[in-house]
Amino acid sequence: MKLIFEHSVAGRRAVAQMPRRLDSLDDLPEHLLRRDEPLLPQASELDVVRHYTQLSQRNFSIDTHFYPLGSCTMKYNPRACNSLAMLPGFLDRHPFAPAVTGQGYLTSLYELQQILIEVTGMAAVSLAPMAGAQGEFAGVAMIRAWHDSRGDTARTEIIVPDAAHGTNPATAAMCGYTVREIPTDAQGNVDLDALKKVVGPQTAGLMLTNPSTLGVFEQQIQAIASIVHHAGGLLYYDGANLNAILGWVKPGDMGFDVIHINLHKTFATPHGGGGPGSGPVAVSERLVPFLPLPRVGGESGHYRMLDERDCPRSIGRLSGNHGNGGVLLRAYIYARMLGGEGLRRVARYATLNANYLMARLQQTGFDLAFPKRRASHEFIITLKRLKDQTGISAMDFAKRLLDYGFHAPTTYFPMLVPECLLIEPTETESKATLDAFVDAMIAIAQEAQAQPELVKTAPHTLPVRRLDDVRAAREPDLVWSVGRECAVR
Amino acid sequence: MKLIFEHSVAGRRAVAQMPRRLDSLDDLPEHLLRRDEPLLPQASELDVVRHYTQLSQRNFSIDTHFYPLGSCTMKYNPRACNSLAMLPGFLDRHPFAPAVTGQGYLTSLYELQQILIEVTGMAAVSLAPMAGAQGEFAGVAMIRAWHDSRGDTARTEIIVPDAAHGTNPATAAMCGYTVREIPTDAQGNVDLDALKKVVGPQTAGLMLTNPSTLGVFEQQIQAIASIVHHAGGLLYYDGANLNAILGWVKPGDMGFDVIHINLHKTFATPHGGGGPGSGPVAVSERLVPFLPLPRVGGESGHYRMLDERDCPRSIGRLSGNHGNGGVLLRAYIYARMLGGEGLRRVARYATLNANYLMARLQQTGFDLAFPKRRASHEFIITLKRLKDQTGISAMDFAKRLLDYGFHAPTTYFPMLVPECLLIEPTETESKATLDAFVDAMIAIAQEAQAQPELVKTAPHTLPVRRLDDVRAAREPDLVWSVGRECAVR
Amino acid sequence: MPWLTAHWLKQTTTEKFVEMPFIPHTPAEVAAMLEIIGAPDLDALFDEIPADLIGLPDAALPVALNEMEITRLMHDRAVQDGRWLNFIGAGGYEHHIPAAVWQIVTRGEYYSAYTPYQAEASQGSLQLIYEYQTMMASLTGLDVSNASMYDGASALAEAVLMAVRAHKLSTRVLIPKTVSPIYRATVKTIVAYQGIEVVELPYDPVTGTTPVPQNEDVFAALVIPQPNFFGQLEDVDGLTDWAHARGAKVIALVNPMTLGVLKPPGQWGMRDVSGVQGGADIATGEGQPLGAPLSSGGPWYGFLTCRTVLVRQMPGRLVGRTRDADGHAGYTLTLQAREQHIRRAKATSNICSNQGLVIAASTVFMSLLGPEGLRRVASACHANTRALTTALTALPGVRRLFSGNSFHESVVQLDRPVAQVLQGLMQAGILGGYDLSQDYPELGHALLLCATETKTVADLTRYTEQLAGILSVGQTA
Amino acid sequence: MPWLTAHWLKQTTTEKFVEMPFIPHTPAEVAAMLEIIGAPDLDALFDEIPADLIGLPDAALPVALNEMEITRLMHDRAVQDGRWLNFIGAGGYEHHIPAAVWQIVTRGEYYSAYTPYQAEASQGSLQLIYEYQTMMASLTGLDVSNASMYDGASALAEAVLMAVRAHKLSTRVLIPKTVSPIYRATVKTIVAYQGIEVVELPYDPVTGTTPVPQNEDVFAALVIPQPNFFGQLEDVDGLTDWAHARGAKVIALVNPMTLGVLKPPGQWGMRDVSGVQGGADIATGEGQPLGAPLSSGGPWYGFLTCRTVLVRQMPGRLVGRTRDADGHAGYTLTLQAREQHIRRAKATSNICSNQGLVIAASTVFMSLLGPEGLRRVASACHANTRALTTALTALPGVRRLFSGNSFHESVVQLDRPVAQVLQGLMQAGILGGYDLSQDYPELGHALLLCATETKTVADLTRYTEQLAGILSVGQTA
Ligand SMILES: Cc1ncc(COP(=O)(O)O)c(C=O)c1O
Ligand SMILES: Cc1ncc(COP(=O)(O)O)c(C=O)c1O
Repeated sequence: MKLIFEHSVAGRRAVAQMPRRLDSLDDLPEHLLRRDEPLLPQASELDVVRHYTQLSQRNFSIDTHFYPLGSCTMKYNPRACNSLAMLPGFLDRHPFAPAVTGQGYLTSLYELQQILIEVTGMAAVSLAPMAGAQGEFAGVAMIRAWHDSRGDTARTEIIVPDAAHGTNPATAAMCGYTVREIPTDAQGNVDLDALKKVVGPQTAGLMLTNPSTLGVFEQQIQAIASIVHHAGGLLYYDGANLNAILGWVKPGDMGFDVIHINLHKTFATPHGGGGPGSGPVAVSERLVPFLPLPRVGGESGHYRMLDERDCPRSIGRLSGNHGNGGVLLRAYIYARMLGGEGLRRVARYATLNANYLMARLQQTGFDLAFPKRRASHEFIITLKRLKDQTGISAMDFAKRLLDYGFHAPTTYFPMLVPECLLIEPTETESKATLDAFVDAMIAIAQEAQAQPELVKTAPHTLPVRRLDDVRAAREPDLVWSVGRECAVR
Repeated sequence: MKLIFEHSVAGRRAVAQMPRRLDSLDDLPEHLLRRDEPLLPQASELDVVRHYTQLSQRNFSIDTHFYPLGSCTMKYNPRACNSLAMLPGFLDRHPFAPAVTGQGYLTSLYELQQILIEVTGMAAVSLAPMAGAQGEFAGVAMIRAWHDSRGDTARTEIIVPDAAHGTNPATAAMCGYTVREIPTDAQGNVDLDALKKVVGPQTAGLMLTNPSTLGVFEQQIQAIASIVHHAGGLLYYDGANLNAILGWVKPGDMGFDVIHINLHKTFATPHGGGGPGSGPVAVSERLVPFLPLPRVGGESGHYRMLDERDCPRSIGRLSGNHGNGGVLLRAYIYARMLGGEGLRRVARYATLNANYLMARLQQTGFDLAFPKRRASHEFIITLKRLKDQTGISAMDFAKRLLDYGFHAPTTYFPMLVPECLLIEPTETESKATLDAFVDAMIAIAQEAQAQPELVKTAPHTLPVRRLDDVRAAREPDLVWSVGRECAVR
Repeated sequence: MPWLTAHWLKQTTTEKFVEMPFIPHTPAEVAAMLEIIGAPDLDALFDEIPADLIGLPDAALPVALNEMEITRLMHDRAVQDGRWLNFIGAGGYEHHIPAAVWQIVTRGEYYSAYTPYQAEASQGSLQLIYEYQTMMASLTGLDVSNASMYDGASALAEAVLMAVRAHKLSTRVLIPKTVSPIYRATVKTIVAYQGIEVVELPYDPVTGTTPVPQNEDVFAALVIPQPNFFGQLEDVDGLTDWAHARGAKVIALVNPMTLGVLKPPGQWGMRDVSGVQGGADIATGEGQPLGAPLSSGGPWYGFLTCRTVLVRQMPGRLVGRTRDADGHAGYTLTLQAREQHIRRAKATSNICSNQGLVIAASTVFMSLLGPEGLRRVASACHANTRALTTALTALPGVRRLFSGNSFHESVVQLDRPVAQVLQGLMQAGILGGYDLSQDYPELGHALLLCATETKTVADLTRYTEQLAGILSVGQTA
Repeated sequence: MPWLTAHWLKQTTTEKFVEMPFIPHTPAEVAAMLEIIGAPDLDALFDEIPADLIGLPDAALPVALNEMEITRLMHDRAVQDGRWLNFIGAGGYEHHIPAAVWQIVTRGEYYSAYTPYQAEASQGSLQLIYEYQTMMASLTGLDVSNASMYDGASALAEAVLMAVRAHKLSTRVLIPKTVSPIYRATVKTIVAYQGIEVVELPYDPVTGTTPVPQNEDVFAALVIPQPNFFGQLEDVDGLTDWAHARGAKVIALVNPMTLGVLKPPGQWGMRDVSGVQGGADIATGEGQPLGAPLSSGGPWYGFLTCRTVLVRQMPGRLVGRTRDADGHAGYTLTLQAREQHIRRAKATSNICSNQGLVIAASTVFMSLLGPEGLRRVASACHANTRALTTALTALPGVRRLFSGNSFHESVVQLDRPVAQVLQGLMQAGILGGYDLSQDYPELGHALLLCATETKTVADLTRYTEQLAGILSVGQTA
């Protein structure tokens, strides 16, 4: 498809969208003003609407496709959450408008805080972090602030299992820590001996996802907690996989001191093609004073944002305002539509779907990464055997799935399982959809034997064929400029 | 694609969308209650959202494609009209709520009435008709009511040119009139001699579109008006083509007594895949008492619906309420965004686009139906020569255009031009789009010579290939029932 | 500009708006286009129009507002129209509409498409209509459905015309007075000039329903409303069998939401009246309860279903399933020989544009509710109206007007003029119902009430308490 | 449930909600699935979890509301938050957002898609981001843009980290006090543990701008806000050249809407300071003015653009254009070796999810406005704020605080505490501005004002009259 710039015609304007005239800037000195014209499209409203409507159809999405992307919890995003969060009363409010003008909004956020406290078993929560990674940052920063507050400044290391998501080590580094990686055992659990070896007085804490990104529940969690706590470290829970245990197991009960929650996963807020997410951070009692700002406090009818004056020991602010408010409203609405029982059902049926899909794929001949384990809300298959036999990689398989109308599972993550597909169906998909997915998997496995080229060169039915990633990185073409049109479909 | 019923699973429910429980109906006698279950889908919310989102992508529309459908005025439907007409304050109001609760709504409608009066040059308007055809009905019924009111009951005929839209004769028949068709001359004008022959004391009126559906302005309109008026008949203006002359020529000035306006054409309200439209009817002074009800009357701050008590001579009501209110709001918003000058520009640029496209097509070898005439906002090409040479019909040509990403022009209407395409680009399309359309027309004309089969069997790239209309009519399959699944793409 | 509101004037400026909203042309393009055309300027394009017909710019029309300005104006107006606690039904019903419904159908692909004449480029709209037809046929218990009429009242008129065409012998149609007065008025307007005689049938003042007539000349059709305008349940079986025994067609006028629980028209009658085919022949009514917002009355839609034998009398569009060149299923408009664009003066109706987008909404709505949802909503409306009626009639000065069964709506009689009471309720933000005394003066101070599933217990209590307050004031005064 | 509001309690019932919103499984399907799994019941699926960890249902959580109930609750709350005439800016700006913007981006295909890791199935999002990158790079006058950061404040922190990584010698960063206090606080939180020293530069109390420092030790970067937090225009050329001459990077902190008329960061400096490359090295700021609603502060987004030489220091996602197997253009995430999912502890940042949908909105917004629209909006904001400032400072007791040029926002000083005046304005439905006295007590009763293009002449008059009234009351008392 053409770029929007290629629809541009000098002098064309979507007039209804601009003030009637150009007000004078006479009072400003020449040298502070812009001389050239920025490269924005000069297009009519119809040009723009048509371009971005057509462009949208070149996406897979939950609303159009099954999207079993492991570690991403691509569940149905209820449409009511969108329309209610976008009511004019919510959209028009300025963040610095006095609290009295926002009791409707603040009440919703306060209640969301309470819901999150209940489901995590923690003492308090801050909704400020704008995604999981920022929640992690806040969490590890609080760990550090806590050690610092106790004068315990010799702790320089964060322990992270090798299966951890990349944000975990990256976060630890941003907080000035050295990362100590520990291996996973054959059953997908943390290698306890290795843990015991690395833990010590230099240990600030350990970051863990449970169920892990291997799709299994870490059964030794209580032992792990006691080892780390015993050494004076704190436990960080990466809540990206909370969907698997929501309402059944509370991270607080497992011994975690601090946790983030990806609302855009477990609480069904949209991923929006990359964001916005929301990563509230919750803590046990001892870390409450350090929570990031702002937080919603006060009482019914008089809620307000707590700031540095209320919470002088806070690690501070993570952004200019209070998190992604519109996302928080969507999560709140979702939680209220599910209620306590509904939230609990999420984990139950997400787990059912994952175990069913795992069983069916195993029964049709796919290799599981952890065949002796229950799936959590997701599971891993490995295509190593197929790769060895046919040369078809996990990536080839994934691309061919697109031709069958299914978004691919997560590929090559976690990195420790070769040729892996991490598959997360979520609770909102039906048995019929899972069965259709199995049919496609079987068909592709057969194609891999019979017509391997077909699979290796997939996809064939999408707006573009397989893209050259190497070229993209080697000759970066990151912005367009006039004269750079090229062949398009 | 599967039907929504094929996603149905007994017992599945979109629970968030229904009351929590089934209230008792104990107080009602058995024999008045339903025993069987209606065939509605039993689906989850995700099933439904996914199905209808995917289904939508199988449509061409203005928002995705150039749609030069003659006589239909497929111009851009501003998105603001949609969102503003759907504000909660407008959506939630009951039609029988007192006028004092609807001054915002009624003010908008009153002002729309005034705008329509201004642009048509008529004395008064009723917004009640729900589409063009209902406007026609109201108009012809008023003609009849007027003759009746004068005791002039011998008038039994309505004169209609052969180029008229089917709704014109159908309407005349619904009002109890006999239709007298008159021919068109070689230049696309009404055959005046023929008119003079059929007009007489039995003539109730004449229905005319100007510019006509042949895409030309009827130049003898003043003569026609005087002939009909002289004979005691009234003149009806089918306003479907008002886009061509909006703000330049007022139907009232041409001598028309009654007129309807298709707001879903000239005033950019969406066609919605078939409707809702809106067909306000406007009249000259003598017909005012007969206007259909309700109408908005009163004065600023105290607008209200006028009813039978206010207008005892009205032809009556055409529907349960007051027209398609939401469509009327959209038209009002559109008119306000254009303003007086903007409304006038519509005709100017619609005419420019049509004449440009006509010139380009003629210059590339297509045959115009009326090569000596200016185009109005639309024009006709005839593919008769091509058909004779290659066997490619206008329908084949139209289907092949779909493959090129253009909606086809209107085919085989008006019926008097053989193998015709009636092409209406509208003012909201850009020169670039028109040029791309010409390129496609040229390419298909070449294909017609070089690979006629390709054109005859088009379309090739759409969700379905050419459909069998004969089979559809011969073995009507109008509703689905369990067990009637069939091969789908 | 005497008709401009003060607000309007405030919103506009006197400055000339020299640019072109929604028109993409630049001056350079215009020049290039004129050159191709061979016209000196834009005015030349109008040179075939008699000069004396061309008017000057209209000074009475306001200047353009940009989107920001019109947005503020319309927000102000929408807020002005406000939020009311509504207990009016009388043909339009407040129901919860799932957020998904209008978010989906206002997608450009549905919203900005035309009538699906080019079938291959319109499979989205066409398949959706086929699904709609299936749902409506099943809901009414009949064989086929068209793709919508303008609204319930005009659809009833078309049903009457259909029945008369089918009957051939008589042009008399019986319509009970328990049919909405506005519907009766609409029918009269639309059938007026086709020589059809509309005979109104009286109702029983005790039950508020239509007794089976004792004697009637030959007639083409009987309209049976269920529930009727008073919310009372008619003896649909008795009336159907009676009409059929006299060779007439039965036109069911129904609220489709209630068909989740009430017997569908296709099953009316058939009580051992030997030799008579049971079931209404045509069903019609207002589709609004199935997903259309109240919106001051529109756009709503009329549905129309019938027996297969009547399909060629059907007005409006029909979608059929067929095959494409590869044998795959596809959808197309069909049986068009009934319609004006083919049959012209001999068409079944002049209808062309219908209410397409609203039935799209309705189809998504019905898909989301399913049979169970429909059943629950209908039952909740019934239960709420019943609870409200019980609570109100416990107040002094309020009594239930009719005996017999009502559904979803009910009529109470007050001890003073309804208009005055409604005025009082409005002070408390309540729209208390529909005043029947204008249309049915014989019923006295009669008020038609409706409490749909949208009303909570607290809402009903609020109404009851407010009414109690109003009535007690009157009593002490 | 002490934290439940009264309203909440009213909305819920004690009845158990036994059905499953958003979960499609029927009992029969569950049984069939368990059989395939070989598990006796659903509980068995949790049998690997230590039993003592499994909790009971949480009684403190409310019961489910259906969509109708939550709709009413949220409508009530949104209405409660009301409509105000807003003159607060201070980092978030009320602009008209074309209706098309959010109607398009909330289409399911954008709204419910994930990060475009599967490029071939995500060309919609990817091409859009490529277009966004192009627009932002051009707007700021720099070479490349990433695909967004969380917001303006956190983006500034990432820009600081980027500059320090690039500089290698120093970890000192200079930030003027004319940068928003909240931005400064955010930077401190985020860079705190990476050994970075943030030095705050004072401002000139007369002009409200940052003087070129006389002397500074070696430092990695200087942040230059334009306009600054007071709405004053900094000497961006002088500051840029000064920093560059000292081997430091320049980080421009800009309101992107103002770049329609103000000199873009890429062109700052370059006044005959021979041998020094002109232009800021990095530009960042809050993207909200380009199409994000105020929404109590989020979701907004931070933009980040830089010179090509710095691209490998860039945090966050980048989209590149490449070719597919047939040689056609296509788009994909690229240079991922900077990111956490590849580089882990050595990544440029831990950011993963960004503000994708908001930049989608922004891209549509910028496409609709184009260069001319942006220019006009920025100019209208400037003209409105100027007009308001002029009108207010004509009142006794109000004076302009700073000399020099301001843009889009301005500071006035009152004769009494700002909080008290704002309270008075609120009585009239006006949010009168941002009270600076908390963050800048040295400025006295200082009020930061902003009147965007959304304000009419009548709005400005209303503010002026209300303020006059409030101030006069004080004076007579
Ligand atoms: C296990 C895990 N942790 C952390 C994250 C980071 O979350 P976010 O993308 O919201 O920053 C993700 C996201 O994919 C994840 O899967
Ligand atoms: C010339 C003409 N007249 C009348 C009509 C009927 O208008 P409507 O479809 O709104 O009933 C049309 C619609 O296509 C038309 O083109």
